[in-house]
Amino acid sequence: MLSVRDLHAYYGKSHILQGVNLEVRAGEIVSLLGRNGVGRSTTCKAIMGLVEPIGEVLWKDKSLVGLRPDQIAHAGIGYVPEDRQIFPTLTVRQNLELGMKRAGRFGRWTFDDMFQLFPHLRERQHNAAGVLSGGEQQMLTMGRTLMGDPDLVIIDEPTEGLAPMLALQVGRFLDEIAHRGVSILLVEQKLTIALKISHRVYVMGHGRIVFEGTPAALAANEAVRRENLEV
Amino acid sequence: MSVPALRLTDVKKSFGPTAVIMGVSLDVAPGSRHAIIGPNGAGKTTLFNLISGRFPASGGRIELHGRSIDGLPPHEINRRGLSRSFQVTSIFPRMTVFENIRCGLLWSRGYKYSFWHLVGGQRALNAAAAQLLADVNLEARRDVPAGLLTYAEQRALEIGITIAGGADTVLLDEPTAGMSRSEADHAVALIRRITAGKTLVMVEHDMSVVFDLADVVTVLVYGQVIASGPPAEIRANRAVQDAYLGAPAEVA
Amino acid sequence: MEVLLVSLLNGLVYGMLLFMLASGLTLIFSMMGVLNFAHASMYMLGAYFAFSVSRVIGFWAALVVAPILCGILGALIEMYALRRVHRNGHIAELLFTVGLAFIIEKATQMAWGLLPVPYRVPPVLDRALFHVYGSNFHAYRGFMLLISVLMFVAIWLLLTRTRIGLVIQAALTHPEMVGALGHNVPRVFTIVFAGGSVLAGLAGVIGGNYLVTEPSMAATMGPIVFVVVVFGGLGSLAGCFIASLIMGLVQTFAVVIDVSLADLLARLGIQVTSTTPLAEVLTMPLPRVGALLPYLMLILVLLIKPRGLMGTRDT
Amino acid sequence: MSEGVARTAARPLAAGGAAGFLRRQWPWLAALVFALVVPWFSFDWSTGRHSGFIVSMLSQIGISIIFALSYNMLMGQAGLLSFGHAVFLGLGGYVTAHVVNATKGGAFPLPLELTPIAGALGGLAFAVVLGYFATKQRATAFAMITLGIGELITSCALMFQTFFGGEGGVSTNRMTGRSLFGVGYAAPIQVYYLIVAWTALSVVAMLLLTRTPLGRMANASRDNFERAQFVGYDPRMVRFFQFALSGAFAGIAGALYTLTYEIVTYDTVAGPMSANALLMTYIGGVGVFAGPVVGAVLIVLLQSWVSLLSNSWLVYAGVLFIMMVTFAPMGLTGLVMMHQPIWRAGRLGRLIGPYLRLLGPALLVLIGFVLAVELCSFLTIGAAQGKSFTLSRITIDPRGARPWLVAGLLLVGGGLWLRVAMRGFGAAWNAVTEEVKTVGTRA
Repeated sequence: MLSVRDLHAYYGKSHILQGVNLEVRAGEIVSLLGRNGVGRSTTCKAIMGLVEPIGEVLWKDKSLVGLRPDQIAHAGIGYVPEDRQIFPTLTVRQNLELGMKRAGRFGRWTFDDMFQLFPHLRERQHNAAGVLSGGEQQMLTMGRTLMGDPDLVIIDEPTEGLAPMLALQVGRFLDEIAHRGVSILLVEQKLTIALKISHRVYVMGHGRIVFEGTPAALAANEAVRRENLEV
Repeated sequence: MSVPALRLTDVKKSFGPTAVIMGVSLDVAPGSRHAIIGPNGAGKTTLFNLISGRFPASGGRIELHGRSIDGLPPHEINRRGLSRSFQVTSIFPRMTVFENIRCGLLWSRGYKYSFWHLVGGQRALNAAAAQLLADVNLEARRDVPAGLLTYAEQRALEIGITIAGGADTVLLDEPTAGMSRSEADHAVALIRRITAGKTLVMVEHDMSVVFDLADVVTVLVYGQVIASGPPAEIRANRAVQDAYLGAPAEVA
Repeated sequence: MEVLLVSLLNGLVYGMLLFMLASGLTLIFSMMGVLNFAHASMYMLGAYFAFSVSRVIGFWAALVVAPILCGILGALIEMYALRRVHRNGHIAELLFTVGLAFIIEKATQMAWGLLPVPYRVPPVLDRALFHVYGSNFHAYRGFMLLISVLMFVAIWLLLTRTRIGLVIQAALTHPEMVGALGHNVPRVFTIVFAGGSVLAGLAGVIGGNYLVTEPSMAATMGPIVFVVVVFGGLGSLAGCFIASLIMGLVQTFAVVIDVSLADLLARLGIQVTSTTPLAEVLTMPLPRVGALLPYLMLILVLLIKPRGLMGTRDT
Repeated sequence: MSEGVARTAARPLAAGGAAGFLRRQWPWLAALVFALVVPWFSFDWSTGRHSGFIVSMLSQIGISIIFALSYNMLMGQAGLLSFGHAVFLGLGGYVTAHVVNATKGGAFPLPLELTPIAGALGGLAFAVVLGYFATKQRATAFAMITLGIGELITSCALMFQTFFGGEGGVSTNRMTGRSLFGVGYAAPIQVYYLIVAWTALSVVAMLLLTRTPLGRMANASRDNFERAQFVGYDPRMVRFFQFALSGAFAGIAGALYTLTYEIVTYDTVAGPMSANALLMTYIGGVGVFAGPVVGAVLIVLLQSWVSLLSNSWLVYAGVLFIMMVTFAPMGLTGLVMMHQPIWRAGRLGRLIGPYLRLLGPALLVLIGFVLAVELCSFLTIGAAQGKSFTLSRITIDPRGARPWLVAGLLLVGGGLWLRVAMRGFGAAWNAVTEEVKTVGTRA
């Protein structure tokens, strides 16, 4: 479904992405791992058109390079940013509403699905989103993106700053999305969640992919893990 | 133990409803090299922002050499001998590399807001700046606008500016982030050399850098200190592994 | 007593007129982070369009057509010019609007001449609405109050109840995220800029004949609107509403109360003679100082609350 | 004053002996010599007098240079956008007027040559008082406070008699009879040379100021005020001192304004004068020290020449602003500096061809535009004032269709041709810059 070939990206003068190649097939969960500052978030932003992509980004065999972010979203890609970016002045329900591409037209997910997945949000649906706690904000931003009924969701570090118990809940949530036939490109730092639910894993070095394979292959590959990950 | 260079007692910070730092107490001995590690979003950078005065703490006390610096603006704290670098490189992009370093020196050399000295003619000042430029080996890029440097060069310049003021307590926020292995090794050697005799507090992700440089490691997770001690002890500590990797270390 | 009541009403009318101008400016500012120097020019154009259109198809038609013309002009400016300047930074955008204000001022002189234009209050409203304590309250002022209140309610409903309103509110703080959710943010920018121009145009239509329609009306109104926006707090619509009312009341009451600092000091037993220093400042009666007050208040407020009454951002 | 080439002024004043000094600072010296000599070109040998128009324009250029440079101490050096800088020019002027009147009355013997010092002190005092409020803020809030201050002082100037003289302003007579060199200052040329002296003095002072710790930290706070805070400087104090000094230099310009026109009215503190400073500095280029000098010369020449021929200067200023903001936000000197790497690589010759090809269509569009604007203006304002549109003895009737057709043709035809030429120029520019990158700079 999504194939990225020789993707480069720049912030001013610094050359952040130096030829990234990766793929996400239909219904697959793929994780993108690696240390801070190697360009994982930039990869997500380049695919979404928030940063100018140089190279080839094909989605269902159509090129996304040069499209505006809203056109890419309409093509069926959802994006959950690392810093969550919830709309503080709007209520929880209104945040979810803005996730929907057309007013009143539900795709795979309805409001009830969201509230069933995240009971907390049901009670708080009429509160202003600005007063939610960190964990609740993370749930809201994921729910909001899903309301747009994407076929692929790019999620940037959903467990960042969450207490361990909440992080596990995010893991369960990712499973639920996969069951509904939505493929996931997960950018994550915590190995356990990523390794548990992913079909395939990429590890990023400096602006480049340094490893591709199954979670088991990564677990076995001591060198790659020591060089690029924390353990 | 003599008066700690830096003492935090039950420091708290929350942005609106979300509490980010939940009561951190920490002592940093003078001249020691202290590393703060922890997963993303644990509040490491926020802690630096509280110490350096960028944000006011919501609770608790921060003391530099025994004197409270709570609520002081960053420039006051800097003048008392504490300087910091930033996770996202923060330099003067349109000024040359040499001028960036020289700006770091101006206050400590007593120039303050003078408009009657010509910086061009200050021999001692320019010599010190040239020396610092050599320390961070950026002589080749002396007259290049800092905005045009490569990522690693900018990080080195950032370290240069941070230590230029001669502060005895130096806070480095992920100095080797985004650097390749060789660049990181180079940066570690540089840090060890130029913070000799000073108190160093460092936020770092790269474990090899931490175990290479630090003599005390504090692990911050979800806004709380869960362990603090010599590197070897921390590496072996079960709780740290769990907290860091989010679940029992043995992989599925 | 009746002076108080009439002044209060006049103050409200002038305050609401200021709000119509300032609200458009605040919306455009919070969306684009740029203070639009050509906003007061849109107000002037609104008045001139109303003058020309009302002579052909009457005031009531002009009430609708003139603001729409301003809106179209605003949309064209944003789409074909301002958007290109966006990448050169905030100062470039600000100076673009300064250049635009120059051009519109001169173009107005070219199109409608140098002298004020006879844009009158429509006859049906040109009489006393009601009689209070010996002086009457002009019908047109009632009409102005009605229009501005209706406009205020319309904006509030649009922003809080409609989908496009939610998208605008969200885009004010997180334009990138709104784009990633599938909303065409550049189009929202155009809508907000055009919407702001419509508001300014409408203010021109109902303010033009109440005040004077002349080429320099933009230059006189512009600074006061900026002061109101900063005084109320950059980017805050509520702050802007309160600030407009305060400014309106202060301006009208200043004209009515004929007292000077010297009189106050006299009450405290300090006699101000022609030799005391700053005698002229102290003896200056309030009505003549009216023009100074908005700027004095701005400086005083920013001393106490640097971000204005309800401001949340300072750039 | 010729346009000092910006390049050398940007390089720090490194020690290098007289030869080095000369080699590097030749543009400033050339400008000074030109300023001294130029009035004599228009000298009428028969009557032994200079042409009044030329001398007054040159005086205005001198004053504008000091004013624009003092404005750039805020905008270009410290990143502060002020909409009320004229306040300090005007107040300096008012103070000088009162001081000169006092010396005439024998109160204290101040030679006329030193009155600009009074203007500077006046500007400084007001800048300290008003700066205290303004520099509490930065960026948009700062801009709005300065706008507020500008309007406040303008209203005061219209209202109060004792200091501002109300509508009529304060008039003075520069012939106080007191002079260091026994100069009577009756003839404008004598005042002009006083202006040249003070302009040179101010330019040197402001240039050196950029190389002081305060000047360096003003640049630092402009680039990154947070990092400036973490190297021990309070950005607010830096803004405050820079604001005060810039007010002093604006005061000097005000003093020279008073000596030249011998009257100071409220329009020296009003909005249009502040907008002028912004226009000159931005068109000239804020990034280079000499930018405002280039801007001041260009705008004063343009303004005096255009206002002779037409009354739509505002439209031309507006369009000039919009063109610069869209296509050359770094200003004229910025454009010149962009050619520096190409010049160093010896490739500049390659660009001359494309530039010439641009000239043709650009001229056409310009003529078409000016024709259109003048036709509009004469259609309404001109008719009201009874002036007819004469262009070197041919009177053009704005009502006739033919002139409009010509204007339309020029605009559309020129515009299309310009678009094609621009594309060609763009390609050439990219090719040259690519080449320069690969070959590396020569120097």
